[in-house]
Amino acid sequence: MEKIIYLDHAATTPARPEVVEAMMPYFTEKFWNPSSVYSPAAEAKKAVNEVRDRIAGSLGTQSQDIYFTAGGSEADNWAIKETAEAYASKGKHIITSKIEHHAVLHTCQYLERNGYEVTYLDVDENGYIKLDQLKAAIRPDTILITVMFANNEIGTIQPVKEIGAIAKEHGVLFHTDAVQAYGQVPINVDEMNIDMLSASGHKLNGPKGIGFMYIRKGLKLRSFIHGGAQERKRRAGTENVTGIVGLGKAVEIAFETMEERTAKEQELRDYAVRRILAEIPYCRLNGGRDKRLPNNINISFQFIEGESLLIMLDMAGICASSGSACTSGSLDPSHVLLAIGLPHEIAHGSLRMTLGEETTKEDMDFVVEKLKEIVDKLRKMSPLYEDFVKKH
Amino acid sequence: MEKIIYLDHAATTPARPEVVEAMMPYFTEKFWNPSSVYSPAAEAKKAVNEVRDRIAGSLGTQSQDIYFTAGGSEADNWAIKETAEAYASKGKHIITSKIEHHAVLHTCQYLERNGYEVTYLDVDENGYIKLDQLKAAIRPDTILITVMFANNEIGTIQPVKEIGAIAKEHGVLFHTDAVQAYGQVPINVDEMNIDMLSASGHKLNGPKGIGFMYIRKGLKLRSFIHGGAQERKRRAGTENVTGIVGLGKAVEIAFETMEERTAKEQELRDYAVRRILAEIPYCRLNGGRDKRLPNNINISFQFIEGESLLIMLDMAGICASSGSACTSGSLDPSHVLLAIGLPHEIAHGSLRMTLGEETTKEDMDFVVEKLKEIVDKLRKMSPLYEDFVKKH
Amino acid sequence: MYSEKVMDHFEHPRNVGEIEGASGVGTVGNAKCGDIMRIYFDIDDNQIIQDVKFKTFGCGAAVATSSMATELVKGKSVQEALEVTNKAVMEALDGLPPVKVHCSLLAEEAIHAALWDYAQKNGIKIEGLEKPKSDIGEEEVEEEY
Ligand SMILES: Cc1ncc(COP(=O)(O)O)c(C=O)c1O
Ligand SMILES: Cc1ncc(COP(=O)(O)O)c(C=O)c1O
Ligand code: FES
Ligand code: FES
Repeated sequence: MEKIIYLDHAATTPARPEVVEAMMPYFTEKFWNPSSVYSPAAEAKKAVNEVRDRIAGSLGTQSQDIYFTAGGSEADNWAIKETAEAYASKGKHIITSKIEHHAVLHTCQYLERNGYEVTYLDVDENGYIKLDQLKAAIRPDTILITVMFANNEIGTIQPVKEIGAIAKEHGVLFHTDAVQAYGQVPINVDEMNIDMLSASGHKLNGPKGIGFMYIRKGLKLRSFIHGGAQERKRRAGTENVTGIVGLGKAVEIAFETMEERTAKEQELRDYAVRRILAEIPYCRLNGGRDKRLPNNINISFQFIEGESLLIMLDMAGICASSGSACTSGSLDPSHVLLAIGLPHEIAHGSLRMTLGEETTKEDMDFVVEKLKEIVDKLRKMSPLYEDFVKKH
Repeated sequence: MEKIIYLDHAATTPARPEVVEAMMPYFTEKFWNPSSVYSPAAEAKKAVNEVRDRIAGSLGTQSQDIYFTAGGSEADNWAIKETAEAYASKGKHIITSKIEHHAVLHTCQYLERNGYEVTYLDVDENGYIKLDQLKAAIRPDTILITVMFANNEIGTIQPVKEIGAIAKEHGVLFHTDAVQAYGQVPINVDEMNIDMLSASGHKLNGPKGIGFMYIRKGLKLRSFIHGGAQERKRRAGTENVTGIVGLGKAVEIAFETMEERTAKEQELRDYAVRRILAEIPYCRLNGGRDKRLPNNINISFQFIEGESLLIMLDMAGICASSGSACTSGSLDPSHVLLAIGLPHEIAHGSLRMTLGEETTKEDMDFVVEKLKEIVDKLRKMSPLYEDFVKKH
Repeated sequence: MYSEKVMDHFEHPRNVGEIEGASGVGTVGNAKCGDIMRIYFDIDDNQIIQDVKFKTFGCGAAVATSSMATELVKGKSVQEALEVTNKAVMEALDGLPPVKVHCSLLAEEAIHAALWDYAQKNGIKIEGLEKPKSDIGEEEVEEEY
């Protein structure tokens, strides 16, 4: 097969060779259950705790606040459902935004079916929540604000520090889904007043099936998965040692290389966006301008439909997406694009391209050329474009 | 370091080299998100569904009834909590046994704190539940029977088929935690009338962090982890493709080798038990006699304490355990051993050894010799033994 | 996800375009996904479809079914064109994934709409043709938990 240009790093990333290498001994030799008492098992336990230390360090907190999960979705469910349960006596009101990932939105909807009230904050045309609206939404019975750090579709980075300050001032807990942001932008949970944070390994060149949650010391949060005494009795299940070790290696490299890597991605991102906007008529960039994930491009092409665009890109060896991967197959246009105010048919014709460190300028030049051809071809067969041309 | 004899396969098992080999391409080359639309991703999706087919086949059911989870604990939590929620309008009574794994027991206790009633069935001196007591416990508001297939500490295999028949007759759902049994003994969910079944990859020489739940078609069970549309909208989170592929390989081999492997383990098990009971005084075998996991030995040594025993075995390079790994660190004697009627101090002095396919007769001979020395040494320093000797 | 035939029709759609002064034009939208299709007919005095063109704003399945549908009706009589159901189109394409079945309705409905337009313009009645809805939906229930 011809070369593949993978521009869907927000969906998942390849594990780095170093990550796989670090995991290898723990599959077959050091396969021990970290909770076992015999001495060899101490090695597995040590490996797990070293990763815990590393992650804690990356967030400016202590090891004991890091709990391993099976991924971002589990962490989001845990944070939201167990905060709801633990603080129900204080109140049953939760604040979130309209552009959260489904792991947050569907969990909130689940709580709504169970007697909780949820306020879904609007976002402006670039996807930022409005701090005034947030403040106004806080009530005496508000127990949780859960707003994502960075959006997976349009890359918008929320004013997390300001949100944290507002939450703290009002004595409300603050959870942030940092699945897209962790490893891409610096995060300090203390400075930002973050009480809980979710992250997932496979988004930063780590393995799939592993993630973590940061829970600030002192929170009453109980287990979401009950059972054995693992993770300081807060998350049952035999530790996924290989996954944890792989995650640790991925975190190590992601933070070591962050500055250089994201600077390069950002440059390529801006270069490609400039070319697309200049060379393809009737398209717009979606998402934040200044505060935006370094690797995220999201562009709507008027008069054409997203799936057709993706298939044609695929035929050219280009992997991209139109929304989040986990909702592909669904026919609704992205709730994120609708929330930033795009009309239905424009939301339908949008393309997300998320770069990785291996992406080159040649890749992006090739992609832009292909995009020009494809958009042209699709417009030629679009009844919407026909109408538009006739009218103008 | 000297040779290690690993006799704790019930805690976890090494991944087979073939399992790791099968996983490798999915880390770095075929790392795709299975939900993505571009054509390369179809390979990841296909790999996931092939494993689903294989597991379904191993249980005598259809692929669409298999849902991947992060392990046995998640599956147990899902089955019990979501049955409770989905069938609450029918009733809020659940039946389980006193010797379940904590993933079941703590989940049941959680439900008790939330308005559900739970009956904990007794077991006889060998760990079998009593079918009469089960029948008598069923009430009009009983919605679920959850009884483990085989016990992780004493190896007792429950009369699952009979339990399934009783559940069916009374229109009650039946979940079984088969984490220890799957891959060790044949299971057919239809013949046994099992509605839900939990299993975990790392117990059958697969990777950690992956497991599955079988859910009979037509059950109203909803998601436990909400979010994306993965797993037919029932379990959110990017699929752990590598874990799933590894699990698939482990299942393939476990079922291919089941007969021969378990026959060999059983022979070694019986040989070691015979020797221990014959050569070490004041000890007893715990757990089922005929219906018992082929690789499980659980013996109580009177007058000595388990942790000391384990440490001395460890010094001799022998890895064993006294209860389940995930409760080690706890000071209470095993709830399982108390439930079969052992007095506190005898429960404390018990040893679990769980064999694997690599275990040899020489290993077991070595272990028996060491055990004789260690038990003797510990008894010599035991005040209980001193009292006993003086009295007799 | 798609069969080879679907991909072929998607990559090389037949009969894309417009017909100036067409005998009949139909545009329909799919309420379920917001996709749109337009079909043009050139129909002769014997009610034979001499030429057909389409434009589609829609997914791969919508494009491929549009393309296949135009092939199936070209050269046919108006009455025969009416028999070209979404099922026939799907079969000709070697099937569609279950979530994409509704896309094939777009083509069927667009044909009906164009025929209706033709009948209206010429003041004739086509046996078995009812006034098409501008927005089509369908009652297919998805499995939900
Ligand atoms: C009977 C039983 N159930 C559940 C579990 C939990 O499985 P996991 O640790 O994979 O979550 C275990 C093992 O730890 C077990 O032995
Ligand atoms: C913002 C965000 N939150 C949560 C998730 C869920 O993470 P996972 O698929 O690892 O469970 C994702 C990615 O899928 C995401 O992008
Ligand atoms: S004396 Fe140490 S656990 Fe009892
Ligand atoms: S999804 Fe709209 S026509 Fe296929």
